[in-house]
Amino acid sequence: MQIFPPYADTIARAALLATAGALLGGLGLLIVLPFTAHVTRQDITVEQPIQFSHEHHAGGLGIDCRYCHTSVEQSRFAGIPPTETCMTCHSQIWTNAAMLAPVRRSLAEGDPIRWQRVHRLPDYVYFDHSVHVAKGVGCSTCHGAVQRMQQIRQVAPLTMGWCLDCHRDPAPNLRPKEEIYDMDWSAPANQRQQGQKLIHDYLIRTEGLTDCSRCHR
Amino acid sequence: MSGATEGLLPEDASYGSLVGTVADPLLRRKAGRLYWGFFAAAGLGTLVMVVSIAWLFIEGIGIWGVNTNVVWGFAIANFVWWLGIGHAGTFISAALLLTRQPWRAAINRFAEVMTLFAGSIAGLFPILHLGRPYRAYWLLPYPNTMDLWPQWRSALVWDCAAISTYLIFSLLFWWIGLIPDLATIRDRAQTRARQMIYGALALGWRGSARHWHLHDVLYRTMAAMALPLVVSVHSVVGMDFAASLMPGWQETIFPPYFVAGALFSGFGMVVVVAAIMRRGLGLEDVVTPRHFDAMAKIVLAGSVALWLAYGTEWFNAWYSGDPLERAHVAHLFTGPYAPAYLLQLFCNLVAPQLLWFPSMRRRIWVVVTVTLVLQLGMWLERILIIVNTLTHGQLPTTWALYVPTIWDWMLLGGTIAFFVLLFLCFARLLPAVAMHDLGKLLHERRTEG
Amino acid sequence: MSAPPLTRRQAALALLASAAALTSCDKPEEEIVPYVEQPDRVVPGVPMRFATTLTLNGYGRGVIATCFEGRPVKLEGNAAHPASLGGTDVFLEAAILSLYDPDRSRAVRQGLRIGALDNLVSALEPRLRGLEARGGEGLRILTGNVTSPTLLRLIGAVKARFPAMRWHAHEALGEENARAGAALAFGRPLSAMPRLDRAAVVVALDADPLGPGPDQPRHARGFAARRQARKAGGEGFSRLYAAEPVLSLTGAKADHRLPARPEEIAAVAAALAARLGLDVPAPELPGPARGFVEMAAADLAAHPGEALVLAGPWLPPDVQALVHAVNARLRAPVDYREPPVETPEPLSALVEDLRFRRADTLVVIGANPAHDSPAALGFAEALGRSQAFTLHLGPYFDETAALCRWHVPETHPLEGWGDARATDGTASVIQPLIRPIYDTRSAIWLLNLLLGDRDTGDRDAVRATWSAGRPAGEFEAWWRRVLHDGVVEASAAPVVTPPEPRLAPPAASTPGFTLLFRPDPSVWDGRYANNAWLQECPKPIIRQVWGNAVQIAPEEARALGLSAGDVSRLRLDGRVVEATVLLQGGMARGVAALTLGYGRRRAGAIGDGLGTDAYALRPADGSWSAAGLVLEATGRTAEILRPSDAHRIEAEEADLFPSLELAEFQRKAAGPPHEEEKLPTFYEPKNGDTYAWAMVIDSTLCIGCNACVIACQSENNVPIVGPEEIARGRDMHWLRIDTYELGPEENPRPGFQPVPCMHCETAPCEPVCPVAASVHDSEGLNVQVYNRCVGTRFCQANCPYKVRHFNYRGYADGQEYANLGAPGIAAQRNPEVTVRARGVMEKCTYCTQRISAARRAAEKEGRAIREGEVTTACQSACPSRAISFGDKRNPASAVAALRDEPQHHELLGHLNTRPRTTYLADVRNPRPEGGT
Amino acid sequence: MSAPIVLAEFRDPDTLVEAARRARAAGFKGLDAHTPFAVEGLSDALALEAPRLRPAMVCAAALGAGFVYLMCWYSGVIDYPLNLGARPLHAWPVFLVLAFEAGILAATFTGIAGFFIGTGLPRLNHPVFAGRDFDRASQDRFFLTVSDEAADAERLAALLDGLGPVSVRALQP
Repeated sequence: MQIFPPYADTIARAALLATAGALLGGLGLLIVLPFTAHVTRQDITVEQPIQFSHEHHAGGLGIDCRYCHTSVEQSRFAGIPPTETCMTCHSQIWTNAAMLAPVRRSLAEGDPIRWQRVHRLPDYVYFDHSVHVAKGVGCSTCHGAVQRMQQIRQVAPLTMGWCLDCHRDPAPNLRPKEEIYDMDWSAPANQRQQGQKLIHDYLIRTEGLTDCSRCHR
Repeated sequence: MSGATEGLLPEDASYGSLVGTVADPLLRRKAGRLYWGFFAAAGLGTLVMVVSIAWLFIEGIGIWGVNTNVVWGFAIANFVWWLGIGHAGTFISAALLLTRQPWRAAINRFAEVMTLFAGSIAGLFPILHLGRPYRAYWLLPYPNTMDLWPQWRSALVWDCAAISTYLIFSLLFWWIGLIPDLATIRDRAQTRARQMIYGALALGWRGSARHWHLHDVLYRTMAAMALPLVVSVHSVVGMDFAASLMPGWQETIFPPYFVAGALFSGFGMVVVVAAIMRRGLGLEDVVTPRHFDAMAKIVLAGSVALWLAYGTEWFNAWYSGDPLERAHVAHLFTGPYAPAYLLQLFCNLVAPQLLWFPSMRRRIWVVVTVTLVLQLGMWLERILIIVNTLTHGQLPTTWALYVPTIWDWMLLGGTIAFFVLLFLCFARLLPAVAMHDLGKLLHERRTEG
Repeated sequence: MSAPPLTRRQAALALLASAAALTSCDKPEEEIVPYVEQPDRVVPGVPMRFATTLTLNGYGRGVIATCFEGRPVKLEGNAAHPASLGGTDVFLEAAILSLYDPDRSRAVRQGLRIGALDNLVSALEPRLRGLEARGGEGLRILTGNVTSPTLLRLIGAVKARFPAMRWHAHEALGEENARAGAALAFGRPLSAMPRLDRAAVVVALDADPLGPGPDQPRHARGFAARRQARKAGGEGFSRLYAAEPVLSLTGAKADHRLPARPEEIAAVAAALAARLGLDVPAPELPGPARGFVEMAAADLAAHPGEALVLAGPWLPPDVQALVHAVNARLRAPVDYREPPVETPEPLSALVEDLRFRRADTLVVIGANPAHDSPAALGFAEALGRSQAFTLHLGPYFDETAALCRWHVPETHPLEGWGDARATDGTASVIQPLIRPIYDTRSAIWLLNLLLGDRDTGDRDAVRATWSAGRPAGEFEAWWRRVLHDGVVEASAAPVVTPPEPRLAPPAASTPGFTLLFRPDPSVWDGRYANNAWLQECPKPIIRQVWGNAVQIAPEEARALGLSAGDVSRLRLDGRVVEATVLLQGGMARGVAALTLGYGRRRAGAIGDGLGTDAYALRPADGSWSAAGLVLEATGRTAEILRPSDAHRIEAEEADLFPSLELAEFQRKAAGPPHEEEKLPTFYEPKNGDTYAWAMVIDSTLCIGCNACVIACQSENNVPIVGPEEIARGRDMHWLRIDTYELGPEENPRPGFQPVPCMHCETAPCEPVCPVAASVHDSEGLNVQVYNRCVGTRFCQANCPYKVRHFNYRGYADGQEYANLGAPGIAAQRNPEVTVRARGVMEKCTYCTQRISAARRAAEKEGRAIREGEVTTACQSACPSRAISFGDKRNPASAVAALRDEPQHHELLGHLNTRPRTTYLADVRNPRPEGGT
Repeated sequence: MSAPIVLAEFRDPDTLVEAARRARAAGFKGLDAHTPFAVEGLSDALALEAPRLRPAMVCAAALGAGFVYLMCWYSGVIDYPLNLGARPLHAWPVFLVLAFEAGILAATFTGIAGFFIGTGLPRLNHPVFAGRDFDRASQDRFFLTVSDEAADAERLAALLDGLGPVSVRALQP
């Protein structure tokens, strides 16, 4: 007595394969997902209280990064400018621009501007801007061509693996001191040699760069 | 009738009657009140387990009795205990197959199921005991954005590898053996639904000689792999302790001692399960006193092995002259847990000596009682290995006590209930004895005769 | 204290749910909120350090506070301040937590209800006018010890406005006996400051200079200066004798110790005086005491000018006077000064006045006598029944505040302006590190209010005090320097040469079963009861946390039919309290000791209802002992909470805490260089071409004061677990002080061994971690990566030192004890250290954040980290400088030198763990002819 | 399966073996047997080829073990070398433990896969299921099946004469 019709074979085999496929595919998806921009938040622009354009300020006007991000050479944090920094210029120019109303309100009411964070590291990561710029890592290495961004966005994945790429082999990303804030910097042809030389000149001890305690404590 | 198969099958057995003995309780008999009583009790116990696990996830392992110095407690002891129980099934099935022990046939199926259930329950504990169980997958190697790998030197990674391998292997080994029996059930099923379900599960097995041939090769090959695997698994569990620096743990005898202990407790549990299955499913014809006699001998051998292991531990502590090891052994006999240790020695070393007497081995209730006692003994052994060392470490200022909480007990009790529940389900859903092995045994007997 | 709030559970469920999804696509948005106007010098992420002053019993101790973005997070000793000398004690370290205590009073109260400050002022002003009209008749001010020049100036002004006003001061742990003794000897109440750093022989008669108190850091440093066992030598190694009824830290460090009842100590003092040729009758002494006196007297006599006898503040004035006479004979190194404290009228007079309605306006500033005055004095009842207008200014709505008509919350010293003097008179200014967190007022404000001045700010008041008599042009520069240095230069009271002391032979006192009252090493007189760090800090020697207990000698307990953990009833003059019995070897027979400060009823969520209130038994005169105690069992038992017990060293365990006599040390030091044999290993640790951090702890110098424990807790965001968790055997202190009992059982000499992580080079914890959360870095630190930890706890299981601590609950992360989850407390957290989540292991990191900061600073400057640039929190706290830290590869470093000392040893070195934290053995200096 | 199938049903496995031997000797093609358990001698009687499962499993084991060993070595020595208590980076005894487990796992999966490929299972619908009494092939009857153009029930019955088959029938199409 046949219990199953002939097409049951196909169903059974297909079901078997589908189960295996779903398991493997699901697993694969879980593995791949953290690498994607959904998780790393790469290239996502966030709505900000003020449509501040780095393209205009850094690219067009050529204002130095440190004009606003003042503590980048002293502190872990590069620093977000206080309202008064905006007003040094905007008390003179564009004084009535609607776009800048929140800035004026902030100054008038003493109420800080609440920016949405774009570059975000977990709380247990202790990244220090100052030591990076002191040792030849330029702004654009991690932040990309900010001077061409209408809206700021995160260009690097900022994952631990990405950090490690450079901590394992910093040579390709090191620049001479005077080029740190050069947003248009691109690696010269002899970057490998130059990087090795900079490692030596900056007294970078590469052996400890992948210590867990470098970033976590 | 020759000796090898004597007393294993009824005198008047036929192929059909054997199949009926096994399959009829499943297909033709309704579960009795006793069954549902047990089922309800076990279900309630399982609920206790679920509740205690849920509370554990909500509140954290702070609900247990573990503390700063005694960082491991019931969870690890339960893990080792359940895994020890989970050792016998695959081992029985494989080792007895390879050594052609005729008494394998009636018990291997539920022994394997016991392995699966106990092993799965055991596998829960290392995850439950984590401070952050939702990060358990970090023990597996997989490409990740952190560029990190598991730390291969840790015995816990070996555990993770060995246990998952063992569970997967045991599941497949059991499944391969089960397929022909599912076909038997399919063919005896009277309702369409059962035919469909068992039919689908049997994958269209039709007993073809080619299939049997391949089945035989695969099954025997897997059996041959099972032996080193089984040994490796509990050796690795032993190394959880042996690959450490703590007095009472750092002992080279631990891997074999753990394997012996695991087989000891595993066989003990098979005895218990066999007795219950035999009564519950009316398998008196195929699970006979001869089986209990044979298993009792193995249990006895296990007890003797434990004598050797314990004796070696004590002797080495004295002979090494290491004050820490000596202090540890003294602590075993005089510390706060000495009564439990003495009970453990009684359960594992003294009680099984009863089985030297053939008359005792033939009395099923005696064998069952002894094996139940040794389950207690083996659980005590595991918990005492942990707490006696951790409460009495190298620095006397770190000596502390370990007191389990209600949640510790609830989880242990709950998993026992869950084990019973799983077995009750198994007994009603799948053939409890490998019918094709019984048929083969009968064929062998007839050929001999 | 009970179950955590529901929100926590929901959060846990949410966490699980998100974990189940493995990765979440929509992370919650996070805001960056910059300043509108960035204050000068503030750089987000860069800490700033300010000098200020904290007080204990009114005496100033200088601290350096570290602030992040205007938020003080850590206090350390100010090296320029003579009462701190760069070290701290537990109270200084823990003060930062009190600043953020959510139970601090934050509102004006009228009775028990919330009141308005304006109502208070309008109620007070007519009353003041009336008082003024009466010349101040009926006005009373009650304070604690006041050393503050500004407060004294203002009190003086108040007195000028209200001439009949009377000022009372109350300190539960006062110095009346010492003052009276000095008055007896010299005719005036001079303060005597022993110079331990100049003493070769010290005989402490029930004195505990190394114990808790305003001068603990100073005395510890002085003691340590003469206990340096080094190959290179140094000043002569001193010898310390102690005779005392209760085992104190001084007794623990003593080379010879005599357990003696209080009256026996008087006899010992008399016998010593007689032996040294003073004209006092030599009393009959029992055998051990006779031997003790023989040795001590011989040693004292042999070291003129370098020998010193100390009398504890709890000895009666006549004994104090006798000791002054002895010291005069010995030309002892003691600095006599006029005390910086004025001596107002005592509390007892105020009680009388309240009772007889002679006081109609009472202003209480900072004091809490309703709890910490003897119940027998009846202050609380008098205050409660009084119809007077009562106003209380204090940091908490405490027992006294609840009995007053008005309560005004007081500004924390870290929030306000002020000044204080140290015990030697050195003045320093208190400057605010943060705006007052709540709407609080200071004592200066209140006194100004009494003066009718509501305009002068606290800062101006303090400046007014100090600008007086200074040329206006120089003042600003001077002021800035004072604020920067944290101390007013050369402001110590001059050392005076006292007149020849009069001899006053001590009177015989009443024998009998005696109850001794002692300051509590955790809560002092009760004022720190709501400080969870202090409550959970194991008290030295007895190791108890979260409460107090009545201490008696084990033999005494046997005689009384009591055993450890029995709840006993203490009867004294008809007053009864219950306390748990704690057995402590080294106690004299016939005495029981109970610390003051527990049994608080209105301390806050942390301190309420803990322990036994010893004030309930204290005699009305506030004396330190009371005879006629009856101690009986109640039949109940209670658990004494101790994270770990002291352990009696058996012979075979001697290598756990090696101890050697000075002669043996000198023999070893003179011998060939000390070679520590290295056990063979398959895995020779590799030294990278970089720093090799190491710590050496000198057991000889460690006085077991716990400052390091609290410093570590403060620096590293170490959470509190609470008494229930302690009872389960859980605790989180990264650094514990293992206490070993050496010597005879009835007179043990505890040895203290601070145990942080050993940072083993062949660390057993590392290979067992399945996820490499426990791992070495290239500089030799054993690193615990919290965010990688999954919580298997294998590392701690395999740690022979058991120095790791597991977050069984979210101690800092949602399941905090009592009120410690309040949002304000998070402001104390050190932003440079991760706050650990539930389910992860943590442990001592050698303050890796400090190493990292130094490394980054050095790398930015293109140089190596200098010796001494990195100090760990425990090291910087240590008042006796027992902890050294540095790069052991640098031959010029202190640790490298110490690792070569002959008494250098590793803890459990035979396990071949190659620890980086190592110890110098306890060197003691008993008289060669022996005795205890 | 184009050729019709003829089934011969037996009560006893030994008879079946004998029948199979005869059928093969008679030159029948497409011989198979269906039995409730593996009958010794049947594969010889039917001259079944020895399956090459074991070599495949050994190869898989070697590959799996080798892969895991290399992965351990690469991760621990090359990719992220960590100082773990000064233990050597190349911890081969440990890597062997993991390689062993991986080998077992790889062999098992290969064996199972080989089994399914070799048997053609799952095959829920098969012509023989239509045979009368074939449901007893998994219980207590032993079937010889011949699938040969040249075979019909009569010829087979004649061949098996004397072995006492319960029945010899061609499958109803």
